[in-house]
Amino acid sequence: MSNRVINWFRYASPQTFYPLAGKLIPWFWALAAIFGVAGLSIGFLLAPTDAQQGEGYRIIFLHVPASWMSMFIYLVMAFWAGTGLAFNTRLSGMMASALAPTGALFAFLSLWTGALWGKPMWGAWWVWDARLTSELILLFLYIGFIALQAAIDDPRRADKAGAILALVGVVNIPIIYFSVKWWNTLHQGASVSLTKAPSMAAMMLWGMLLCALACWMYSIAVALMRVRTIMLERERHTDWVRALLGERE
Amino acid sequence: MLVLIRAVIGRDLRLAMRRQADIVAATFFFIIVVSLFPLGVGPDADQLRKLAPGVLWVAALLATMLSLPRLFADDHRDGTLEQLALAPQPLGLIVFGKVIAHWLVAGLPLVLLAPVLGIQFDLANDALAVLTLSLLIGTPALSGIGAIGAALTLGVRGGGVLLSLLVLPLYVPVLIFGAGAVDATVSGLGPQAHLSLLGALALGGVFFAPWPTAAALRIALE
Amino acid sequence: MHWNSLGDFLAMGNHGLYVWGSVAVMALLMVAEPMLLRRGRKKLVARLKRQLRAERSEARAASEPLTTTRRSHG
Amino acid sequence: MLEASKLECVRGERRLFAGVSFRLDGGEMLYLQGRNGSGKTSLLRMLCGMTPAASGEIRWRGKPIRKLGEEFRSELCYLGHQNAIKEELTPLENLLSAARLAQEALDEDSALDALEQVGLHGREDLACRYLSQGQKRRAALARLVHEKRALWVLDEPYVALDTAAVDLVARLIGAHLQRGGLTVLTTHQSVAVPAGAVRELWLGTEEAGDARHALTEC
Repeated sequence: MSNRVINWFRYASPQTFYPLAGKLIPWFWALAAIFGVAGLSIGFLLAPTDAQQGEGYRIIFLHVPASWMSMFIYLVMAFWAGTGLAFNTRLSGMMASALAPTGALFAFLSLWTGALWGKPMWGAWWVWDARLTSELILLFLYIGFIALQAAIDDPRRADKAGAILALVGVVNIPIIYFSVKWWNTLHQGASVSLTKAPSMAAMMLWGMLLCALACWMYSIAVALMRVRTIMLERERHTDWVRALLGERE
Repeated sequence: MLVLIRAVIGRDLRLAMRRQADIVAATFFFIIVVSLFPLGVGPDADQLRKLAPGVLWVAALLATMLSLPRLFADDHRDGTLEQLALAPQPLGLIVFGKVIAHWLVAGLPLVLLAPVLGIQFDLANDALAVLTLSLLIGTPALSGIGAIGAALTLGVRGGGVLLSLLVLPLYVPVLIFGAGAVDATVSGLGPQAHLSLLGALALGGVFFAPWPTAAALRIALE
Repeated sequence: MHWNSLGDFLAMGNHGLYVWGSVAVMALLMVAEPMLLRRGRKKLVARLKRQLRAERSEARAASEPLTTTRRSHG
Repeated sequence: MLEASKLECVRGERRLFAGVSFRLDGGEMLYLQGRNGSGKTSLLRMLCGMTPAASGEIRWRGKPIRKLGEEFRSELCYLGHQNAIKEELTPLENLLSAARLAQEALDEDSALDALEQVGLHGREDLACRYLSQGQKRRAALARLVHEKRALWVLDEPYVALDTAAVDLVARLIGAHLQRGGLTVLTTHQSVAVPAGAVRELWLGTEEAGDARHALTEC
């Protein structure tokens, strides 16, 4: 048991994690490409037309994975933030900061694809649909997190402050989602929903899952890339970074 | 415990009384923002009635935001925050006292002004009453949640703007239930559901928010 | 295969603009992000190497006369 | 009673000191010296438990202060660089509210007495914003007159004070040490304290980033 804990902490040290991440990144890229090609070919080539929404529904193969990822990444970010606060490991804070921009990217993509889907379906680029509105607020939360970390010079303090914000955010997200939904039903907003409308044929579901997996692999690859950069920057005075840089000369 | 909380509230209220300009400024900000809206959207009474809850609530959020940066900044600057952090009680309790004091100074005036400003928007009596009640229940949550943001941005570059960026998204549920309560009254649905949810938020904001706030303050003091 | 021709595929049942607009932006951003990261990393590595070299040469330059003065004092 | 072992302080990218260890018992004073930026204030803040040490441990009565928390803070009196004086309040109000927040019993008579001792007689009811720098410092130091907590951590207590006030503070520290209290202080003025054993600790920075420190007993 104790052996295992030590092992985990060994991998949690930037020095060992850095080369490990470097080795893993190409694999995640390959997986992302495979899942992406498979998911998109099912979604765009094989899946039948939706009776209600025509071909426009194919946007869900992009929109739904992007929305899932944006929410999921926030959870993962909060998880890293929490472990960072609890165990005071350097890696945790770096992981949280590495994930935030990718999460924000997916939140933005979710809004973008949602708007492009909304125009033909609802006749408007933007509708105050509960999901879209929550997604917008999620994007604000990401931006707040990134801005807070950018504004604090000392990386350790930035990590801790960001961690508190991420945890407060994660407690608030369900409340925000619930309140927006409640608000939306009262005001009788959009009745067609992007995720519910097409009767999910098995093939569509497979396409969507594969696309989501591709996004997942992509996120891991990008987060690992970013965390490696953050590590170099923050640990530039340590011996291992010096050795690494010296080697490459 | 109660003695301590009372001492914190007493101190902060006394300080606020010695520096009344701050309270007055935030209160007038609220009045002016609310009064500008009819000038922007026109004097049509029907339209104003519809807009009133949202306008008053958004103005209340902004007025609260205005007074938040100073919640801890003054104590931080003159070193009293260090003393509070070193006091032999949980810092969360002290923050709790400060949140209550902030509400008394920044939130309560908004509640008292709301019925008067509501009249400008031609609200009916029952809607006025619910508006005031919703502000009374909801503004403590604004102080509580806002304290987290104030602590996180303490001593940070461009703290004021950053504070609004962090806190305003978290205010969304309060805004929805607060303004929704008035809407529900106007449309005849009854405000009970909204008000009880708002009450839950306020309880959460006032009793749970001081702990992350205290953690953020300790980080700022490192 | 669901489509009869490439034209059909591109038209997406008159929703081509919306569908391809989504695909294009998503693809663009998802390609741009790793590329920007790569570039940022390269810049960082170059900068850190520069700093390291500067430090080393400074240390070399500083260490020589310093030891002699110490010797003369001792 | 107060033990520090192998403390390390890192500020930003600079390591201010490392390997700082000392032990302080009842009736002893630690006189912390060093150049500007050598980490004196950081070390004091570490001793208070405000700044976590990059490595090393601080123990109070044998237990790490991290674990003691409130128990440790109830025996600690910290006087920082800043006076912790509210400009809007009078010296009397400042003193009373500080005591109340620290949950110390301080009645108005003792507070007035303390203010008189630090030479603020007649200014008890004047808002602190009208006081001079030295008077503000005196108002802050008035806390020490009736302070019974065991560990005093004072950051530059003599700054901005005239000689009479410096003597008074030295007397207060002496009386505190005689009661068996502990004091850690930094100062650039060397002031003799009438009673108690004095230890000195030098914090110095070298180019290599290592701290040179020496512990001498007088």
